[in-house]
Amino acid sequence: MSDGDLLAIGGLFKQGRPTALVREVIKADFKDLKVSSSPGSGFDVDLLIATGCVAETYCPAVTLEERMCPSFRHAVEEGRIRAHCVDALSVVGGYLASANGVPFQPVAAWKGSDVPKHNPLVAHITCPFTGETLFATRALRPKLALIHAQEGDVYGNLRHLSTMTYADQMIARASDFVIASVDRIVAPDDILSRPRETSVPNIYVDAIVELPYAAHPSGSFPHYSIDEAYIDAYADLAEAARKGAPEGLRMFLEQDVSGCASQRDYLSRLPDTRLPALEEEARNL
Amino acid sequence: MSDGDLLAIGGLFKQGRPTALVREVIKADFKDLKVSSSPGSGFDVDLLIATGCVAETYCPAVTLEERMCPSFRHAVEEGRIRAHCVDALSVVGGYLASANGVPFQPVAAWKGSDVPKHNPLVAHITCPFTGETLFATRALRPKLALIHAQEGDVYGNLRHLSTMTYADQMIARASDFVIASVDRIVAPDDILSRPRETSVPNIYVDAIVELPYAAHPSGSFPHYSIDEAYIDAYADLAEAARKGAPEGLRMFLEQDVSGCASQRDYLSRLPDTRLPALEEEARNL
Amino acid sequence: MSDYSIQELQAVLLSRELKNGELGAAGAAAAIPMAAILLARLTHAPDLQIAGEMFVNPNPTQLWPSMLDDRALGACEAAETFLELFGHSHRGLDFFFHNGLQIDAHGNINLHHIGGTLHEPKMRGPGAANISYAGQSKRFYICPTVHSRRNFVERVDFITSPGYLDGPESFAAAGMNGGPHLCVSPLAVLDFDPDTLRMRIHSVHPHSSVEEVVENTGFELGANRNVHMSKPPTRDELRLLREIVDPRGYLR
Amino acid sequence: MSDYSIQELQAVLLSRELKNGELGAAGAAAAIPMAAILLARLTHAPDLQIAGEMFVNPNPTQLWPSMLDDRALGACEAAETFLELFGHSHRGLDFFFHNGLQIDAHGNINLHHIGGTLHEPKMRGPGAANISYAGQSKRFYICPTVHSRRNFVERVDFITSPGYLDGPESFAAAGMNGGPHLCVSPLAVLDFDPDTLRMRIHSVHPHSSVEEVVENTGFELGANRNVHMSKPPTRDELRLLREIVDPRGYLR
Repeated sequence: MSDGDLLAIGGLFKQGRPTALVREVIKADFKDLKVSSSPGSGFDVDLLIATGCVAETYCPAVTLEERMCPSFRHAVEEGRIRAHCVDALSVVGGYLASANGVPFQPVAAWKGSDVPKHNPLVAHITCPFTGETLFATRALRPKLALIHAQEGDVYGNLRHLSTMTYADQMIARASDFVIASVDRIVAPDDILSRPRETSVPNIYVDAIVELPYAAHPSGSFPHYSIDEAYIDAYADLAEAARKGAPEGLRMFLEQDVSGCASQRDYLSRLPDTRLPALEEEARNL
Repeated sequence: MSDGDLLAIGGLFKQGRPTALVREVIKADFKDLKVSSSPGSGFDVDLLIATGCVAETYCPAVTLEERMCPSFRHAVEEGRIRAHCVDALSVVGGYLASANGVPFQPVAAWKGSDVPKHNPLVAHITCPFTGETLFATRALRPKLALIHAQEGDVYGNLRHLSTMTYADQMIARASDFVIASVDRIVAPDDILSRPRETSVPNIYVDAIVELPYAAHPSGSFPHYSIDEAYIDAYADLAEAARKGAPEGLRMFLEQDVSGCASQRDYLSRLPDTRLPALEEEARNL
Repeated sequence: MSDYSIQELQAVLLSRELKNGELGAAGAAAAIPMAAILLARLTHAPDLQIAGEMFVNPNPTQLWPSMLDDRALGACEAAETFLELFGHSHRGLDFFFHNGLQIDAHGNINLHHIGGTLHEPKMRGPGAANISYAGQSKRFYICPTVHSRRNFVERVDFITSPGYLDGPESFAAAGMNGGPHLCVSPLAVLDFDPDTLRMRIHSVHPHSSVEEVVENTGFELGANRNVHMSKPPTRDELRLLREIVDPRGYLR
Repeated sequence: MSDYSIQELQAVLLSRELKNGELGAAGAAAAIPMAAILLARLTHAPDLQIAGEMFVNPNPTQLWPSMLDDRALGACEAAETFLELFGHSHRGLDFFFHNGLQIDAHGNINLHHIGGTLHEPKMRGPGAANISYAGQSKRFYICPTVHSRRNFVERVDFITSPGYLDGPESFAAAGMNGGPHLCVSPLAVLDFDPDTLRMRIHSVHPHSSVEEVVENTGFELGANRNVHMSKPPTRDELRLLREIVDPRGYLR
C-alpha cells in the first residue's frame, strides 16, 4: 500500500474490527489514505482520522452508536477530510462488483434520499431490458484489506465463529491484498474437517497473523466482548480535542498506538481485570 | 405455478437434485414449462422433457456427464423444445440480479464465444464509469423453485451438509415460491445452536417436506451417493426412444413417475440392496 | 403517576403496531424498536419474523444498546451478510424503524449534517449505514429518544432517509410507496394527515399534554380532531417487557 | 510396449505443465485433468491450488468420472458456490482444461451442435456449464479422450469455448489473451504455431506415429521441425498416480 491508496477494514461497528492491524497501518505512517469498511464503522476509523493519515472516507456511517465519532466530526467540520456521502448499497455494491469482476453494480433503490445526489460512486444507467432508469455504483477495489476472524490456519483459511460476518468475505474477494488477524491459529486438519465453515478461503488471503485480542477494543465473539469503557475513554479525549484541548488525545495516541512496539505492549496497558471481564461477558451472552 | 411458468431446480448435475419434488411437478401435469437450474443439470431435466411438460430450457449444460441426455437431445433435434443458448454467468447472473432486487447483472466475460450471440438473456450495456461495452444479463425470477437439503426444521430453515451447495441459496432468494425437500427434519433448537450453518434461512422457504431419499437417483451427501445404475437404466431406455423404440421409456415413466402415488411406492421399486449400497458409498468417501 | 419509563412506553406502543406474520428489523442503536419487536412476538405476534439486518430471528436474553453486534442476538435461526442485506434493501421489509438528528414535518430523516453544506457543515452527523429501508419497505416508524424544537424541524437540512419528502405531490413524483407510518416520540404518538402528509398528534402520552408537544415541536402540527391519550402498558405487557425482553432494565 | 494406459499418459503429460503456486481447476467429466493436478501436487508443485469450481483444494481418495460432485472432493479447505464462481469466471484462473464434441485447428471448442443450426441442429450437444474460463484464464489445455477426423475438424460448427478463433487477427480483434496452450490427445501433444495459431504436432506418443496423427486429424496440421516423442511417465510418476491419485485404476 502507498500513500493515497484505498484501505478497507473488515468487521462492523464495534465487532470483528482488525484494530491491531489498523494500529500497524497508523504506525507505518501512510498519508492521505482513502478508507472504506463495511457500511458501519466507528472507533478504528476515528483513530485513523485522529492520527492524520486519512484524506477521504467512503464510510456510510461513522459512529460509536451511543455517541458520535469526535475525530471524524471534527475533521469534517474543519474541512481536513472529505467524508464522501455514500451508503450501504453503494459501498456493498462496489465491493460486490469488484468481487464479481465487473466494473459496476446496478442499484434500484434510493428513491427520495439526498444521498445519491452527492454520492461520487454512483451514476445513472438505463436497464437494457425494462428501459427503466436506475443507478450504477462503481466497483470498489481496495488496495489493502484488513480482516479479523476468530480462527484460521497457516494457509490463510479463515473461520468466523461470530453470528454476523458483515462484508468480510466480500471485501476479501474485492481487494488486491488481504491481511487477516485471528485470535488463534488452528491446525489445517481442523479446517479440512469442516470446509463449509471456512468463511474466507485462503485463495483470497495473502497474509495471516495470530495476535491475542487483535480486535480489541472491538469484540471478537464468542471469544471476547466489546470494551465499551476503552472506547468511551478514547471518545472523551477525542471530544475534548474537538473542543480545543488536544493534549489528552495526543498522549493517548502516543501511549496506545505509536508507543506500543507490540500487541503485548498494547495489552499490558489495560487494567488487569479488563480482558477476563470481556471474555466473561462473551461467554455469558 | 401455472402452465408456461419458469421452474428452477436446485442441486448440480447428479447431486442435491430435488428429484422427488420434480416427479410431483410431472404428475401435476403442467404444460409448456420453462426450466432452469444451477448451470449443470441432467437426469431430472431430461425426465421433465421426456414426459412432455417442458417447452423451453434455460440450462447451460444438460448432460449425464459420461453420456448425453437422450430426451433433451431428441426433443431439441425434433424441434419439440427450445433449448436456449445460455451459460453459467447468464443464468447465475440472472438469479443474482433477482436475489439482489435489480433488473439485470453486468457480465464482462464471454469474449470470442458464440454463446452470447444467441443468448436471449443478454444485451449490451455501456459502463457509465469506464465507458467500456459489456453485457447485461436479465434478472431471472422463477415462479417456483425446488430445492433439496440434507436437513431442515419445520420452519423451513435449511442446512446443507454437502461440501458443494451450488446455487441453491441464490435460487431460493431469486424465486417467488420455494419448496424444499430434506432427508430429515431436525429440531428447531438444533438449527438455533449453529446459525452460521443454516444454508437457506426460512424467510426464503415457503414449504418444507421430509421425504426419504428425496434426491434419488441424485446423491445427497453425506447421506447417500449417486445411483448411477438407475440413471444409466433410464438413459438406455430414453436413448432407445430417441432411436425409435419408445415403449421401454413409456413403461419406465408409468411405473416410476405417474404410477407412484408416494415416495414409498417409488422406493419400493428399487432393488433391496440399492439404497444401503448408496449409503455405504457415501459413508466411505 | 407512572410505574413505567418513557422508553418502555414507546416500546409498548410500537409493539402493538406490529402484526403477526410480518417481517421486519431494526438497525444500529435500536433498543426501543428491538424491545417492541420482541414484546410483540411474546404477545399478539408469535410468528413475527426478524430479518433484514444479517441475522434471522434472534433470541437475545437481554436488551443491548445496539442491535448490530453479536451481543444483542442470542441464538439465531440463520446468519446473513451484507450480500443478502443488499437484496433485502431492494425488496424492502414489512416494517423498519428510524431515528435521526433531525426529523421534519413530513417525516424525513437527517443524519448527515446540520447547518452549512454537506462538505462544509456546521455540524457533521454520523451518516447512515443503510438508507434504503425507508424508501423500499411497506412502512416505517420514527422513534426518537428526544422530542424538542431542535430535532423536530419544519424541513431537514438533508434527507438521509426519506419520509414523505415535501408532501403528497413530491412523494408521488418520486415514485415512492410506503413511508413513515407513525412517529412514537417521548411525548406523543404522531401520525400523518392523509391530505398533507404532515405530522399531527395522534395521541399524547399520559405524562405529557398537547401543549407540551406543541411547545417542543419546531413546526406547526396538523390538526387532528381525535387526539386521545396514549394507552399505557398493560400489566401483562410490562411484565413480559421487564421479565423477558429487558430483564436488565435497559429501558428504565 | 507400454505398461501405462493412454489416459495415464495424458494425465502425466498434463501434470508436468502445471507450475508450483498456480491456481486452477477442472470442470465436469474431468478425470484426466484432475489426475494431472493431483499428480503435480505430489511431484513438483506441492503448493498448487485447486479452486474456481466451488471447492478449494480437495483431497479425493480416488478418482471419479466427474469433478463436480462431492464424491470426488474428499476433505476440502473451503466450500464455495456459484456466487464465487461468477467472480472466478471473470478474473480467470492460471489454468483450466477443456474437451468438446468438436475441436478445431485453432483450438476452438464446440459443445452445442453438429450440423444444422443452433435451434435446428442435426445433432444437439450438451452445451457447457461455464464458457468463461477459456477466454478469461491465463491458459487452458485441451484434453480429448478421442482423436479422430470426426472430432478434430478444420472449423467447429459453433464456438462454445473460444480458442484462437480464426487466428492471430481475430483473436486480437476480440481483445483476447491467454488461449489454449496445448492439446494433449490420445495420440499426441499438439501445440500452436505462434504465427498462425494453428495446431501442429509437438510430440507423438510412444504408441503412435506422425502418420497416425495426421491420418486421424480432420485438418492440415502446421509444420513443426522439432517433433519428438512424448516422454513416457517415469517410474515415480506412475507409482504416485496409481498408488495415491487413482488407486481404483479409473484411468487404466
